[in-house]
Amino acid sequence: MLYRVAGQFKTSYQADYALFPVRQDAWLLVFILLLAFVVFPMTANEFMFRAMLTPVLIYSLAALGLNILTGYAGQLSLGTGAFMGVGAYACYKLVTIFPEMNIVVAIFLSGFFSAAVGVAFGLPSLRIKGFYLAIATLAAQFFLVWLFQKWAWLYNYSASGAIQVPNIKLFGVTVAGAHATALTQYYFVLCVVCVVTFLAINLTRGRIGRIWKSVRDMDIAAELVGINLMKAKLTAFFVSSYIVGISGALFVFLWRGAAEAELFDIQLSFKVLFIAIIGGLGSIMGNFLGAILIVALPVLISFVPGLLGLPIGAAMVEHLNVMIIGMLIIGFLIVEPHGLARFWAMIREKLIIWPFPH
Amino acid sequence: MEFIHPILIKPFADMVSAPDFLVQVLWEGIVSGVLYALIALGFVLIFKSSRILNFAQGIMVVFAALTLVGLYERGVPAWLALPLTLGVMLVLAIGIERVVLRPLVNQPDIILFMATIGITMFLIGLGETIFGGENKRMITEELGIPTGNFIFEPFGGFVSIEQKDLTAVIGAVVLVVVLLLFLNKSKMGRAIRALGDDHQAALSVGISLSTIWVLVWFIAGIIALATGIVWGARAGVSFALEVIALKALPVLMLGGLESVSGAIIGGLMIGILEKVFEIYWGQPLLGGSTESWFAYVLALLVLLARPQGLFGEKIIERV
Amino acid sequence: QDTLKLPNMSYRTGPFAATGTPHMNGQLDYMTMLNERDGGINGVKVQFDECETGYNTEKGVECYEKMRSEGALVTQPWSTGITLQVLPRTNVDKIPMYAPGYGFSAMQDGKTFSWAFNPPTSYWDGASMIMNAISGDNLDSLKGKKIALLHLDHPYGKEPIPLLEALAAKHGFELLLVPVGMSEMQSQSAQWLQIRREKPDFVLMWGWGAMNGGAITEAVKTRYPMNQFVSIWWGAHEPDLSLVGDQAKGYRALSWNFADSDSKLMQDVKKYVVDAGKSQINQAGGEFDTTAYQRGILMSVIMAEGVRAAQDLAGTPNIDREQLRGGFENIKLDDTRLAELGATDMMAPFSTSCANHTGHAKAWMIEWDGSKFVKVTDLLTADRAEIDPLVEKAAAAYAAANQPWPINDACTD
Amino acid sequence: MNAHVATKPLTSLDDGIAKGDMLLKVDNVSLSFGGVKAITDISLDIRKGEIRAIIGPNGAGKTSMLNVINGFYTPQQGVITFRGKQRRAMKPHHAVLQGIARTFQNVALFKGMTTLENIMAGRSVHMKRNMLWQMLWHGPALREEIEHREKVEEIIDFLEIEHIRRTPVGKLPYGLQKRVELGRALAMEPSLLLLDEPMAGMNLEEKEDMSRFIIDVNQQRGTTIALIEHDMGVVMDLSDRVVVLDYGKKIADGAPEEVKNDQAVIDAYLGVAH
Amino acid sequence: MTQTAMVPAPADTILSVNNIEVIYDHVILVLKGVSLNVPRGGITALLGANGAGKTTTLKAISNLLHAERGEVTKGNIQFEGEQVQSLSPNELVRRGCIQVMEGRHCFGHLSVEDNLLSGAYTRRDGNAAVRADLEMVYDYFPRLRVRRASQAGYTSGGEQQMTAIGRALMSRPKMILLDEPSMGLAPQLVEEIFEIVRKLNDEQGVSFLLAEQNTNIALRYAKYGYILESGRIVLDGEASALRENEDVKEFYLGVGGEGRRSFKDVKHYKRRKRWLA
Ligand SMILES: Nc1ncnc2c1ncn2[C@@H]1O[C@H](COP(=O)(O)OP(=O)(O)OP(=O)(O)O)[C@@H](O)[C@H]1O
Ligand SMILES: Nc1ncnc2c1ncn2[C@@H]1O[C@H](COP(=O)(O)OP(=O)(O)OP(=O)(O)O)[C@@H](O)[C@H]1O
Ligand SMILES: CC(C)C[C@H](N)C(=O)O
Ligand SMILES: [Mg+2]
Ligand SMILES: [Mg+2]
Repeated sequence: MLYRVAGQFKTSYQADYALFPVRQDAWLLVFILLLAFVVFPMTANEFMFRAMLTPVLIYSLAALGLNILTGYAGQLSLGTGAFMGVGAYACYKLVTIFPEMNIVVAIFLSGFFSAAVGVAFGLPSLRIKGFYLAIATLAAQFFLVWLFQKWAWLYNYSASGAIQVPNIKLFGVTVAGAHATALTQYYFVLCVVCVVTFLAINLTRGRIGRIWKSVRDMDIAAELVGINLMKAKLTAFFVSSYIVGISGALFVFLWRGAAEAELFDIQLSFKVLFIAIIGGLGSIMGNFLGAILIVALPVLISFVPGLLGLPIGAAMVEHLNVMIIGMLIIGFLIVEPHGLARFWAMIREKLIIWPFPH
Repeated sequence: MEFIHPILIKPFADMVSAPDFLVQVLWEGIVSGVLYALIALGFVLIFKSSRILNFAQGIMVVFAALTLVGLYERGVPAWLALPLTLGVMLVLAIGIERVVLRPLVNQPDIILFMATIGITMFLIGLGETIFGGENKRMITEELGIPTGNFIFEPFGGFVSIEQKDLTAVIGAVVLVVVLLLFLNKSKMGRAIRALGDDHQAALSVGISLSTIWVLVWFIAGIIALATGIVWGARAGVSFALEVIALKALPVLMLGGLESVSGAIIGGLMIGILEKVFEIYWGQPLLGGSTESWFAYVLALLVLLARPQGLFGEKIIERV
Repeated sequence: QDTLKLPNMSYRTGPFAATGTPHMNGQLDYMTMLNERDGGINGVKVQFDECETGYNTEKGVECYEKMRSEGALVTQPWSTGITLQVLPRTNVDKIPMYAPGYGFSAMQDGKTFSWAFNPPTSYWDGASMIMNAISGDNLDSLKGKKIALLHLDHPYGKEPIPLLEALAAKHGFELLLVPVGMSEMQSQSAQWLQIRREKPDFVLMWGWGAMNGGAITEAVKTRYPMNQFVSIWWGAHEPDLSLVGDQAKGYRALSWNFADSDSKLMQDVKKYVVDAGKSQINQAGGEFDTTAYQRGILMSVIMAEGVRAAQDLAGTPNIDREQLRGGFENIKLDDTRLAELGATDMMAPFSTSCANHTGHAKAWMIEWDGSKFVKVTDLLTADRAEIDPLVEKAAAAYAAANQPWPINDACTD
Repeated sequence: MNAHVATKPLTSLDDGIAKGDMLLKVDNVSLSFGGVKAITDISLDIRKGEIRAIIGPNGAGKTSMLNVINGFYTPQQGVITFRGKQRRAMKPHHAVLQGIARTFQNVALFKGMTTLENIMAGRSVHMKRNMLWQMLWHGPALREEIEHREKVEEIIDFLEIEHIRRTPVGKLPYGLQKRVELGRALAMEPSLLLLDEPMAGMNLEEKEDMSRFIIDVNQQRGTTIALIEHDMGVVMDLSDRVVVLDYGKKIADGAPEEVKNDQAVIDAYLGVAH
Repeated sequence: MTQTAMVPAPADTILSVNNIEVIYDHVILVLKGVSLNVPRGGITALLGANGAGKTTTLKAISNLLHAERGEVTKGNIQFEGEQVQSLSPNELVRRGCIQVMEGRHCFGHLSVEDNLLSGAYTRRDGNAAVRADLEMVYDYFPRLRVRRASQAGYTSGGEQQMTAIGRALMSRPKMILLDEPSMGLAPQLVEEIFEIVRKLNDEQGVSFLLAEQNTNIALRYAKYGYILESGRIVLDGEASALRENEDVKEFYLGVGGEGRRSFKDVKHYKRRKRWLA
């Protein structure tokens, strides 16, 4: 009876439009936020922050961006990695050209650069669909990474071709660079992710979200219902690339600390796509679940042989890891093609009617 | 007007002034084009019969080549290793059908695409576990593939054509002709095409999904082996091969996802153009390595004009 | 603390495994040998765990975090890219970084890079030695010539560029950069067409993994004269050359080590590790005799020397990171010590100090004679007068970009 | 659940055209696909407030005609005059803005969305608030959302689909999907509503329901309707005028009774049984 | 009125469905114990409102549920006296039971002729026989002969329906499960198609199980009918008897006491009587 919704009536549309119409959902959220803001920081060690918590958040954000494009607006993109790169390089240039600039401002500004690039590469979506569209995004992927490599201005002509995050302070606390502590960076990322997620939820449940979903489900019909396909698709590319760009900036500035062009290669795109799909296309929460699975699980798996005392070499662990992730992906797709979010929804539904079946 | 010269005039002047070099460039383009085309062929077959964009085609190439070489290294003679490898590919096809495709029948395209990436990861892990990660030599001579060079010396320069490349080109042509005949003239071929249009309807008329899928994946496996031998002969067999699978994607898009001849022509086009562009424009003007994106940008431009690719099936849009 | 945690990042998978694996086997086997023969270093066993990176920078950073949190005394990134990424962090985390023969050349400046070590020699040292060798110690003779740098398009491959550019400007030769992308390593036809067209007088190679074999086959095919093709030490890998055999005759590589399977050092390894079945090497494939494997052994030899020095200085066999750092600054591998170790003529002697974190060991030019490498020069010397000012500039720039960055001015020599 | 009771009846776009006057006129339109002539030189008109049936055998070009009217296909020849404005080509979403809405022969709903969302999507054209407000979900955006929600709830009440408000439409039985689709079209508040076989695949009772909705829309809201339907009972009962197409040509046009007894129509379409 | 227990099927029964239950997605119970019989050489109609479960029943028989994440959880199905639930669709077609799916489902990119030929996939009796049957199908559907080379995706609804039926015929079936053949077809064509069904039944002895919304015409051509409501059979009987049944008249045929009602006069308050309410 934990999840009983009966008795929770809505008497106005206003109430129906609350973020969490069902009380239990709100409690659950409070619980998760408590976990994220209080419990983890008190218990986790630095390795946990750097290897799991912060990356999970950043990857969730990237997947959220992708999900808006692919899950909500139905436009498949294989170029997420490169768009993250645009955000990262933009942020790097902003920070180095204007050393005075507040890092928060720089990060949120850098999103606009990737958004612009995203829109440019989204233009073909007006004519090209499905897998064929993936090619446009792949073109972006490879072209941009090439550009990151060849355009020395982007990395300030550094000899190695890599960008290195300087130490940056925010209100007197170092948040980026080698001197930043993992905990500060975690809180920083957590706050950004919370804000963006909140905005994204609102966006996806309102008019614009509906328009995106219409385009996804049937673009011809959407057009005949009066939706301007061009605008709809391009806003999706814009918003999506914006979020992806921010996540890219966070990726480098609040986590990696440095980056070379290859970091943004297609593997990264795939990783983010995995997260979005395993989490559930067309779901905001799914991104977080997906990221936990794809980012945190491998880290955990790699500890297993050690814990069990199995005499397995590092390479073998890696091989097995790759293999297991492959199997997990297939397994999850088979069990629930619509992702973990749907899985949770089903559990929730069962909880709602529990303990009375059917 | 100064920028016109290096872009519009100099490259062509270079081509004319060193014709032997141009011929070599074109030949290199053709050879890599054939390889792209071969991989793309595997994609096309599977796409035609199941609307799956099989990302695993690239790793299948590696896997097939590794199995062949691995068997040989473990003492199996070449003539036996070849059929045994085919056997392994058949088992792989059956396995994939049972474990992955069957439970995922009727799921959206993107889910299946993801599943094939899952297969890719699994095969990478498996392959490395069994065969190790290092680069291996392809057993070219043992398979009876000639390895010498033909050297021509036209226009006072020289053009060097490797015999194994030539073999590859000829082999690819044969493979394609056989495939085309199979698809268009045989009952199975028709069933494959039918399946691509509508799974449910195909099931309802008694077309057996499992049989066809196993068949198709097996053929893709054969193509993968052929590709693996050819490519391995050039650059050795290692997991780095897998990245060429990515090159097959623009080839596919350019040629059209379901067109066999499109794969061939698209492959050759991309192979040749990207090489020519890289040598005459990319390296002098753009700092090189343009091959990494040229194919995609070219495909993109073509798609803008023809959204279904050069030879793809027209997208039927009706309401 | 009952073991010395000296873990390694490794890659036994992926396109770089071909050259990575033998090196890593070498490192591992020497440590195993110490444990087996001597019960560790000064009685403390070495725990030589590995973390797989696949030469991928991102994975490398993960490995760094993981091993650091597990109490590693040292980090060995095994990639110039990873080295650069974790360099600022090692300075904050105060963990010594050991990058034998690779990494950022400016790391030689111990004043600036207190925690980073790249003995026995750096890429700029290497580049300088190669240039000296091909010009017969007279760089002006290269005036008007064209020198191509075929390099992995990666921080590693770009590392020698600043020095080569400086030399080109000074001595009037043309430097042609020919980058090879990660995805082009195996099919370098575009690069070699470019080389064929540009006809450079020399091709220098900064390659790794599958790139080396790819380049050598293409060079043969392009009929590029092998005696004008020179590689940095990582390109001296016998299996790559065996593929083409005789056709690669004349191919040279600069190497700071030379394989000697009969040396006492190698015989001990054979006895205690290989024959005892404790090694992962491919014996049938002759891995034991390769330059790469034996270089791996030497890498561990140097590290063990650093550990010993640290133990001596600290007066205890159980050292911490700070103490190990001190040890790395006091490595003395002179001829006597090399002889003691049974490694005479396997590498050149060198020593490190507070200001000199590289040691600047000399290196040989070795040449492929169709079936094996032979030494074709005496030990070569790098041109310090060219390198040191560049290092100073690069180190200063680095410190400036990474403010606040401590400089140890107490370090004078 | 529904705290708001419909206060004022929904109206169609007020277009200033009097009932019975010409709303839409199609002149000499021809359309072909490659070799296939889907429409050959057809003219027809639709008057304000009427129910205009379009019938004809399969493949006659009925659907194509609707596609031409709402801009999805651009005819090779001919002009279309809607509310006094002439045009040949236009973007479908412009047609919606001008007041043409439609349903589809093969249900074209947004399968992954709920009934409510589908119908709300139909109101997209009438919603204005920009992205920033949307993101904050406050003030004007929320007010707008609620205002339109009320309209949509009226439609839901009207079509009696309250119980499936939150069901993803992909899971609904066919008949209900058709109803939702009608709802979505109504949400656009069109002055001309194009219905492409709204009753195909329905049983009698459902057809009766649908007929009632169509009549109510037509009479209460004054919406002009063009209706394609194969059930002659429905066509004869509901429509004011009927146009008959056959192989892309118009073969008859007039009151239901006339058309029904037209020999050409009987031969081409109705067959003997009627 | 309805049999729920397992009754042995009469000897001349080609298909018998015994008390089956179907669940989609592990949770949605759609068929709640459906039983029916189709006599050899008969035409049996399965009637019922939208969503009653007609299509589901047919798919359960032809084993196409799997692809939609549905499964038969109870009961059994016999074709020519043998249990067939565990057979693949392919095997069922081989044995002579084929389904024509709702909504046509032609292979859009194949030509009409290739569509027809694909129906012969399971046959092993040689090219000549297949060709002969192709001619037969063209004789039944002359329209298809004209459009044989067109891509099926571009043909009209009626042509697609004919193609779908023709394609089924190409497998030489003993029994066809026909799902809503009249949907979206012009009246004349509906007649035509039902006439062909009758002809096939007469001339070739093919048995039919016919799911239809159009009760009127279905009961004219069928010999026996079942009425399905919310996953249960609520009424069955000879077609002629059903036609006279008051409820059927009222709710399915639209003829009240005083003849056909006009659609215009349907009253708002009229609500259906539920047999099972
Ligand atoms: N997009 C298209 N491309 C090619 N041909 C088309 C297209 N749309 C329609 N046609 C052709 O145009 C003709 C008219 O088709 P249309 O769909 O308008 O018929 P209809 O009268 O609506 O038939 P039905 O009653 O079966 O729906 C048909 O022959 C059809 O094949
Ligand atoms: N794949 C599916 N997943 C979940 N529910 C389904 C699925 N297919 C059908 N249903 C549900 O099963 C019920 C019966 O559907 P079915 O298609 O069998 O009805 P029908 O009698 O053929 O109706 P119609 O006349 O509309 O074709 C419906 O409520 C439908 O929503
Ligand atoms: C031994 C390796 C570390 C060499 C490598 N190519 C580098 O990055 O420097
Ligand atoms: Mg139509
Ligand atoms: Mg049905």
